[in-house]
Amino acid sequence: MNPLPLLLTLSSLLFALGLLAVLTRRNAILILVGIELMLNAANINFIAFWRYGSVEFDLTGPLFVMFSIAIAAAEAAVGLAIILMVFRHTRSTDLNRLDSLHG
Amino acid sequence: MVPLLLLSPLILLAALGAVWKARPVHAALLLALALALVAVLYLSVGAEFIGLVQFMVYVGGVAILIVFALLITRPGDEAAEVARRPRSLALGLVCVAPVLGILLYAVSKGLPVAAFEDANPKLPVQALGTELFENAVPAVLTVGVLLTAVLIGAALFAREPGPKSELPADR
Amino acid sequence: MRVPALIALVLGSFPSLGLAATDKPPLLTGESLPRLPQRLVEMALEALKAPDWLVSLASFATAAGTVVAVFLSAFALLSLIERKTLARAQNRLGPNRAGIFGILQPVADGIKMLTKEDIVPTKAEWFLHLVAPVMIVIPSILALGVIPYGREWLPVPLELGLVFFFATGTMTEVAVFIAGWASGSKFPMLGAMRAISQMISYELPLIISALSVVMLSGTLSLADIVAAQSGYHLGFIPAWNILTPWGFVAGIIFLIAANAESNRCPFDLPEGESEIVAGHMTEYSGFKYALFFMGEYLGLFAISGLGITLFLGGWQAPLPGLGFVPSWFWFFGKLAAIIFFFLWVRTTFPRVRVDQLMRFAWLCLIPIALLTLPVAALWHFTANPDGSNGVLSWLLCSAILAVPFIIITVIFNRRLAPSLRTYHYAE
Amino acid sequence: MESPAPTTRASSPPPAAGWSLPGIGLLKGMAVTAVNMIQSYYRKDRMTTVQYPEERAPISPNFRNFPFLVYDGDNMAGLRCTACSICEKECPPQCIYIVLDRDENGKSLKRPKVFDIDVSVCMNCGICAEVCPFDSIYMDGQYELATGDRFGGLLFNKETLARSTDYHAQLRPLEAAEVAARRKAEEEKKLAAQAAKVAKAKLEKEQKELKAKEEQEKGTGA
Repeated sequence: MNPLPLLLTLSSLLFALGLLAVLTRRNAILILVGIELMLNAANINFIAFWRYGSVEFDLTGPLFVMFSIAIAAAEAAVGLAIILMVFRHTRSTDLNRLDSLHG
Repeated sequence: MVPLLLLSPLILLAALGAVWKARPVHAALLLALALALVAVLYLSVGAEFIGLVQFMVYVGGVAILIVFALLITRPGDEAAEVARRPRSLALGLVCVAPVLGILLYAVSKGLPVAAFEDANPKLPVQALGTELFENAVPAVLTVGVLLTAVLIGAALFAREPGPKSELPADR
Repeated sequence: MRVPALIALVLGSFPSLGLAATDKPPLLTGESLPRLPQRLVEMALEALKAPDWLVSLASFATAAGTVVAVFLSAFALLSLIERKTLARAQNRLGPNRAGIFGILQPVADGIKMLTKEDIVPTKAEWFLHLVAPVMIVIPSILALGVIPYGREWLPVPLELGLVFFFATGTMTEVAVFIAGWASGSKFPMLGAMRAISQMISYELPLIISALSVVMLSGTLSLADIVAAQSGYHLGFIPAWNILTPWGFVAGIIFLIAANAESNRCPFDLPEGESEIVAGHMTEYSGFKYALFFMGEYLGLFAISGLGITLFLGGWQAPLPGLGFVPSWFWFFGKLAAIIFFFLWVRTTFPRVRVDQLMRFAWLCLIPIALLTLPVAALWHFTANPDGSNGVLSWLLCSAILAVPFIIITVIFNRRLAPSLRTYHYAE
Repeated sequence: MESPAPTTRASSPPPAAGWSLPGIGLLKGMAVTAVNMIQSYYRKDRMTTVQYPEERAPISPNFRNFPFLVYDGDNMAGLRCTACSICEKECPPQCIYIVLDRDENGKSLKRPKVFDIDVSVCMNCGICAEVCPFDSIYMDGQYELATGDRFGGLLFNKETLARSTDYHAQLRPLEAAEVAARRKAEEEKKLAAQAAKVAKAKLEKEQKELKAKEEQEKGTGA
């Protein structure tokens, strides 16, 4: 049996969980947690299609994952730096309180 | 196949915990666990280099960064988080369900028909390196520039502002 | 599905672990002595007509057990030697009561640790509090598994040995954080914060200095890196990486970063006794506390072993014509020398401040480590066709690497020269 | 990154002139520890450690620890203490407990029936030794007092506290000699005074007798 459907289902569920976290959490840092989960779901897809896909001797999947990991690290660093900056101004990481541009 | 069957529920449980736990540090640690299990998944499907890099970057880097940020900032009110969970969860599920439905429908319907059992059983690291530094050089250089910019930018962002440039807090 | 087959399947799906021992060395030579237990177990099981998966599993377990046993005894010995050496440097005698020369002191310490009460603070999260010490030990043992100790003695021949080593090292950070946070007390938390920031900062120079070796060896496998350092220049100078300009600088950076990475003096801020009781270990007692120490010392062995593999030629003999000595003897000789150097450093230097620690890593070690990468490339491209390097190449590489040293000297003498400090509250 | 202007005092030496390489100080420090390490194996004067239970460092004559009682002669009968209770009253942590010994008529025998010191309370101040007018209580040099019984074992009674004058002389020769000389002088003075008194009484008696005789003779004569 080909494990591809299993891996794809796993990544779909992981993506859904990440999305749920992004939508329901108020803490900005925990929203980053959700984003990391969604990125990983995408990475699993890349690896799954590379490993069990239909193209032999191809490295596109792992290459994309490498770049994705590098960019995810950059994204986490910048995101957390911004959150720290915001925290320094408002003493809170609750996104619902960041409404000073609300008009 | 067997490791995948064993790992998938574990990954999902850890991710569920990361989404569900009200205490932020627990959520972050469960995220680290989920990412580490994904790394093990990569190891088990033969992409060892990717798995080890995933472990180094996500568990050693991103998860620790998140945990650190959680410690520096003030945690929110856990009780309030739990109290408003039913409402937010219902709303979130309403939004997530269609997405998940579409994804699962696509998985069930759109699989490539002529899938190989083992297209690429093992990741050749040498070939990956050659690919990276011969065909994908522009991308590598771009990522390098990006990471350098991020390093400097994050350092500047997170720097403690001097006593004069302190802006008045708006609350 | 039956359980044994399941185990075999799970283990077999990690192809790089190389479970099946392919080579069969002769039983009783000095070279293959450390593999004797493994071979004996294999032979016994084969004589009993055991299934293949059981043979390979048992062989693997015995190989791992040998390494763990060797390094646990080395840990016990080091805990005594460290106390004796420190005592001698401070003109004391050191432990000398338990057994002759205090040789039974580790046993006594072990019994004491084992029989102590295991206290879990009320505010601690008991599960994470329990997990942390175990998580500290595991990566150190995993890392010890991929180091080539001798020509015949490499417990797990991993193709990506170096990446594996650093990947396991990151687990320590998570464990330290869990230990600090789960204790539910402020000193462990502060200690964990210090430890993590220090480990992340010093991991960068550690990895970058190892990268130059990877660049010139063209492999991530530790066994191949050792093989690349075989041979002798001019017939007697070993072709180790430390004896090249870039390798010398990278080796020193690696040494400093390894010292900081294993939280040893003068970089022992995370557990500085006089500042924060015992850092992340404050709320631990009994055997859990002993596990922290074990993890720390096993990590020290692992990282020293990696340094030897990368820069000091691994198990290669220091002079030609010494081939009759088993190769693992040279490895452990070098390990003892490095560990003694760490002890010497520990007994000499006072602890640095946190800001000094960070500034040293980010403004001094990382730029110089980055400089070794292009210099290593230059070394590679100015080499003669036979692989050796001419005088010009030596001079050029040394000159480039001397630049940061000159800059540091100027800064040291001009700006950072300690202007006489006056302590306003001292009078 | 200019460091703030150093506020050097006039007396402090000027900064060392000339250039030095970074790291030289580190190497110097390591040389110092190496010399220490090596010399500790063959230089006796470096190793001042004393192997405690087998050998002991000599204690200073001024070392003082918990108090003890002195007796003259060979046994407890010569205890100098008169149970005057001055030390009991002066003791800051009040660790001394004294009961005066009396005979069946209730008359003071000028010796203690009970003399207890709780050394777990005693703070080694030495005030009792300072105030004692009878040279009876002194500070001890004994420091191995560990006991398994933390209540009874640390409550010293008259018998455990008593030491001979020889012990005192051995422990603190100077002080003991001075005390002995003073006591001897006092004793002699007392003896002399007694002798004088006796002589005086004898003289008076003789005179009285003489007088009586004279009167008798007078009476008979009359």
